[in-house]
Amino acid sequence: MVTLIPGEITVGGVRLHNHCMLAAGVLGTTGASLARMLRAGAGGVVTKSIGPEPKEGHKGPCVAVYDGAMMNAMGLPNPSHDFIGELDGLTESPVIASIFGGTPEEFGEVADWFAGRVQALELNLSCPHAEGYGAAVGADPDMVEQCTRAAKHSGLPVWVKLTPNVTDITEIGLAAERGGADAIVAVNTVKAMRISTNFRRPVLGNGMGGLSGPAIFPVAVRCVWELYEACEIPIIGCGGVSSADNVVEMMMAGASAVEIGSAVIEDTEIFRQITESLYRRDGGECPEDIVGCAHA
Amino acid sequence: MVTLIPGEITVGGVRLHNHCMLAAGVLGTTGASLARMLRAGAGGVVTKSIGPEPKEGHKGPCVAVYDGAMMNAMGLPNPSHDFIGELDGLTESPVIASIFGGTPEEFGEVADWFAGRVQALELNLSCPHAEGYGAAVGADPDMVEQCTRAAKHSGLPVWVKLTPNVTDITEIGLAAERGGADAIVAVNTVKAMRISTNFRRPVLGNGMGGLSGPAIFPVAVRCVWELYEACEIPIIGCGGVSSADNVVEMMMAGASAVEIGSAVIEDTEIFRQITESLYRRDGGECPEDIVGCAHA
Amino acid sequence: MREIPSVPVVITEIIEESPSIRTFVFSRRFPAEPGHFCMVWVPGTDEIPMAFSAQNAITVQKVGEATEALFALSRGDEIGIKGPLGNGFTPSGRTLAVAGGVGAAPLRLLATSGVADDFILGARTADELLFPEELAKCTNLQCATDDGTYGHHGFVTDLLRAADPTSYDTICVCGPEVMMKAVLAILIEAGCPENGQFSLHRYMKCGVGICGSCCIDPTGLRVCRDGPVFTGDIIVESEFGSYARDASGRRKSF
Amino acid sequence: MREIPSVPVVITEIIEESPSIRTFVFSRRFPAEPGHFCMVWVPGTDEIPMAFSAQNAITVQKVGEATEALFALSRGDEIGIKGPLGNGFTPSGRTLAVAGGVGAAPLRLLATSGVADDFILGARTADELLFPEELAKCTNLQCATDDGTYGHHGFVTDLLRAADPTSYDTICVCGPEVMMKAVLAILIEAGCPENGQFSLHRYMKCGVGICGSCCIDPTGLRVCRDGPVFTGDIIVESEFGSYARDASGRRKSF
Ligand SMILES: Cc1cc2nc3c(=O)[nH]c(=O)nc-3n(C[C@H](O)[C@H](O)[C@H](O)COP(=O)(O)OP(=O)(O)OC[C@H]3O[C@@H](n4cnc5c(N)ncnc54)[C@H](O)[C@@H]3O)c2cc1C
Ligand SMILES: Cc1cc2nc3c(=O)[nH]c(=O)nc-3n(C[C@H](O)[C@H](O)[C@H](O)COP(=O)(O)OP(=O)(O)OC[C@H]3O[C@@H](n4cnc5c(N)ncnc54)[C@H](O)[C@@H]3O)c2cc1C
Ligand SMILES: Cc1cc2nc3c(=O)[nH]c(=O)nc-3n(C[C@H](O)[C@H](O)[C@H](O)COP(=O)(O)O)c2cc1C
Ligand SMILES: Cc1cc2nc3c(=O)[nH]c(=O)nc-3n(C[C@H](O)[C@H](O)[C@H](O)COP(=O)(O)O)c2cc1C
Ligand code: FES
Ligand code: FES
Repeated sequence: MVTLIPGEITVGGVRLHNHCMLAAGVLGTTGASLARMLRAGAGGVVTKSIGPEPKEGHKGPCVAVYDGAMMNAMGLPNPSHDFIGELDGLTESPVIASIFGGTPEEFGEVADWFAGRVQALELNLSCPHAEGYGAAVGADPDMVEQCTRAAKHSGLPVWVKLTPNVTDITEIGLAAERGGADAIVAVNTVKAMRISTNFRRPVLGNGMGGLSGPAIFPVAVRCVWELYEACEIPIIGCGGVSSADNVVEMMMAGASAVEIGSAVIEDTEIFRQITESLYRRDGGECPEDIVGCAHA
Repeated sequence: MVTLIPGEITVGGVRLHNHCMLAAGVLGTTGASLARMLRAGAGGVVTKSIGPEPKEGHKGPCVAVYDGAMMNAMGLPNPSHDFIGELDGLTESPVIASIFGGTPEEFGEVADWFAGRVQALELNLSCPHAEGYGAAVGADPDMVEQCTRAAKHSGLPVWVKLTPNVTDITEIGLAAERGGADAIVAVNTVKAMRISTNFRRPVLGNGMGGLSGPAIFPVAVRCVWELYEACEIPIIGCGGVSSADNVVEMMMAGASAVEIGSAVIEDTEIFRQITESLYRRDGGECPEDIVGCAHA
Repeated sequence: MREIPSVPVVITEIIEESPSIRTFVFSRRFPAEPGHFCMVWVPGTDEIPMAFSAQNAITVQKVGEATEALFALSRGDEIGIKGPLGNGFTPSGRTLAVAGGVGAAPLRLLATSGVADDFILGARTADELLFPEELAKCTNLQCATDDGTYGHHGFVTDLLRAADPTSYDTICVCGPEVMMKAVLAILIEAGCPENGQFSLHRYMKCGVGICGSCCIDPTGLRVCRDGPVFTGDIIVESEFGSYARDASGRRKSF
Repeated sequence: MREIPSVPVVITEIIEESPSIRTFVFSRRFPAEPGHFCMVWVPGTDEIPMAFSAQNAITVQKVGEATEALFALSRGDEIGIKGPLGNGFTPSGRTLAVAGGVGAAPLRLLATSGVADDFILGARTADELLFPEELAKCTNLQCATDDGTYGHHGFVTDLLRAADPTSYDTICVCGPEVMMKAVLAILIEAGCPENGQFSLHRYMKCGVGICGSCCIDPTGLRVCRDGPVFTGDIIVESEFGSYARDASGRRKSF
């Protein structure tokens, strides 16, 4: 297996302990939980997505777990401004605040709350199951550009998280780049549905949901590949990563780092497990040489 | 488990032996192979996609098989007009010819070859890895409408097979409907890529490929659901179906029948196996009552 | 990633335990150990966490929308059961159970599996004492009611103090958080908080340890997966007894 | 659906068998039985089917782009091996192998595993006889060359006729299709086509039985999955010996 030389890295304006971050919305609702994942070996952590108003989220079932995949429709539950307090004691840590809004103004407003409290913002322009938010905004290149620009006013580095549920993801990536994004995160969940044949209704309370986990890894790799061909800014790979070899594969497709979400269901120690096999002081390769090397 | 009353059905102008058809491109290159799958219990069979010129397809690897998914980039290999001869002896059978082209004119031309030889045409407007064909055309509603109309001139029923790799699949479904389609087939493969970390290059000869099999089932169910809400014409579900319960789930989402591709890798007897547990003369429900029932 | 199915079960019996508490017995047994819970899918309404009160039953207090929807169901209706989930109790040696209100649900399974030597059961009033006959059969049962309508007039904590907590190797506790907090205080006083195993309730969205809505401060432990059962020493310096988070993640004091 | 990996292997040895045929020995053994094949990934070029000539080797004739790319590789280079694939030979009783040209590759494994009693090996010329010394060690070997430079001057079919095909329970055959067709004709004449096991070559894209490019008429059997080995009775009334399909699916006569 390809291994990497260990060490801190900087991606999209953020100094990370290693290449593997906790993805948004997974064990990211409280500061204590984020701190736990950092202790458990995450190179950085992304918070639950925070919006302009508190939201309770969708009715359950919110999550369905399958062999090799999970599907969720949380409905962006979040405490809104109250969340700021969760970050006390984490201001020096590699914490990235995921934020969302329905308009550039809302993105700008929420972004400003986080100035001085986190290392960067990640714009959730990609949740596939929240009306008027997420992918509803993120499929429109102009909106993406404007929301990015609005968030940049906070002075924080801005990462833009993309949805794979578009005809051409590079169009959206380029819009983020034009808006001044410091990095692209690819991807959020794939729009999906399962139906209980017994109950004759969708399995999730919301009906539609987002697919994540190993099943979407080939889709995420493809998106990272396409973005790497089209964009200049760094790409952070997300979607189905569950092993050190998956991390390397994402990096070869063009990712400078990765985020890991669903695989945390296996074990909260997943970051330790992955990084232990990913890095070798002797024999490890220089990470920069690996990023995008499959395009050669 | 929900079971159905057995019997012939008519979907999109074609009389089928049962609800489970062989999907395009899977064991559909020769007449003998199609006949074999009909003998093995398929309710109908769709041919390999046939285009205006013979094509050799992409260099290998063309197919990669994973746990719960496969990925292919065949590159639409096909004998073009020579294929007509394969259908001798099958004119009375439920055979649907899959065709493709780069323009409405090409669709019209190829469609005409099949008049009187098959029960319907399925327009491949959705292959994600053939430049200038398939999804390259199928993501554009106007082109879809025009290609559908051109194929209708053949006098055959026309099914339009959609790609899930678009922002809004209902827009494409409605375009097919406007063009006079008799049914929609949803969906073709999901655009994907895997990279060999050992060889530092994409696993498929073509780089990009299409994901199929159980991994995409939740995406296909979602597409069928969305189309059922938007369109009037029958929908044929395709993508990841591998059990009788999957067939029922697709139908509850809104499918009038299904196509099965990748699951054939398990066993060419898969149609027999699925239909044996899908149908019950006693206790089976009326299929029409099942179609779309989860929308209630 | 392995499937965690929501298994459809038929409600075979509904037992009215008290005016606001019912036991729903279903058509299938799950390999639940005492303290395990399930996510109960009430189709069309919500999915909510409930302790297994038997391997084929949950015991539900009507408090809001989903529990009301459950109460509207009849014999023959179906619900979905995802579980067993969580860590469960890990009793060893001489074991005491302390239950308040509907907190008796998970402890019933402890008692019926023969693990609880003694059982202290509390409720506001006699009517609301859960499973008294059944528990008396398999444990040495003492009851307390706030209004004195049955057993000791007062709190379970009075009975616990009298029973000498140090004489038990394991003390399994479930009930309202203020009551559990008072039990923990007694165990700390007695010098054995680690012998106390407390089954916590927190707002749960996924129930399977991925969403983070049930995490407690300051450890970040997930009640649904690392819990719901925690020993007293783990939660003594925590949010336990002082606040919890609601569906949006905002803190609410008890 | 279970993964069918393309396993990276290092080429550890390259043996020049003849001017146009080389054996590539690799770093890893696969559980291949005689007649099994693999899809060989030559990164950057193509993936092509090759019989296992040993559990850790393939023997390749240079005929076009991918085989040329293979010939350009050196010791230490890597290729991907997907397999073992296909059904393989199922010999029983007294067994004869009949090989023509590079068709000796799959039959070598039959011989080295001690299953072939007798072996008839043919080639155009002495230089192109594959594995003669090795085969002579583990079988009773007879050779034929078209130009008479070694062994019988003529075809393997001459030797087969002389050997009395009816005296064998199994006759495993691999070589150019015209040669195999001639062998089948002899077996039909002798009344035992079902004793002949023919390893077919057809254009293969997937190698795993899903794409349909290797199907034969009129049965629709897949050479990659239902084959590549078929008994004579199965293929007697087939396209075998008369035509095959190219990459596009068009028929090409032999
Ligand atoms: C591990 C665990 C085991 C439980 N076991 C039982 C039991 O055996 N019997 C029993 O009656 N109750 C039990 N509960 C509590 C039960 O989950 C709630 O009473 C139920 O969810 C209320 O739902 P509702 O829609 O009727 O009420 P709502 O109107 O939604 O809310 C009423 C109150 O119930 C709580 N609640 C609501 N939804 C949830 C949720 N998804 N997760 C956690 N709490 C929620 C909140 O505190 C809320 O204020 C348990 C809770 C947990 C976490
Ligand atoms: C089951 C099986 C086992 C085989 N075993 C051996 C072996 O042990 N040794 C050996 O030298 N050859 C073997 N072959 C033949 C070998 O696969 C072809 O020689 C090789 O694919 C040629 O590739 P190329 O790119 O060099 O030639 P090309 O220039 O592509 O074509 C040359 C000829 O090779 C054949 N061919 C090309 N591609 C394929 C393909 N994908 N599948 C099948 N045939 C193809 C065609 O007949 C073509 O006309 C086997 C074939 C099959 C089907
Ligand atoms: C339970 C759950 C909640 C999620 N919540 C969010 C969220 O709030 N914001 C967001 O941008 N992504 C959210 N996601 C998406 C993940 O961050 C990630 O993009 C996706 O799950 C794919 O990665 P994975 O396969 O590693 O999980 C959530 C995913 C899951 C499974
Ligand atoms: C090997 C292979 C070849 C395919 N070729 C075609 C094709 O020629 N035309 C087409 O419309 N779809 C083609 N498809 C897509 C399938 O028809 C089907 O839409 C897709 O695989 C999803 O269904 P499944 O998960 O049941 O395989 C092909 C799929 C596979 C796996
Ligand atoms: S409820 Fe989701 S992590 Fe506990
Ligand atoms: S090569 Fe694809 S089915 Fe045989």
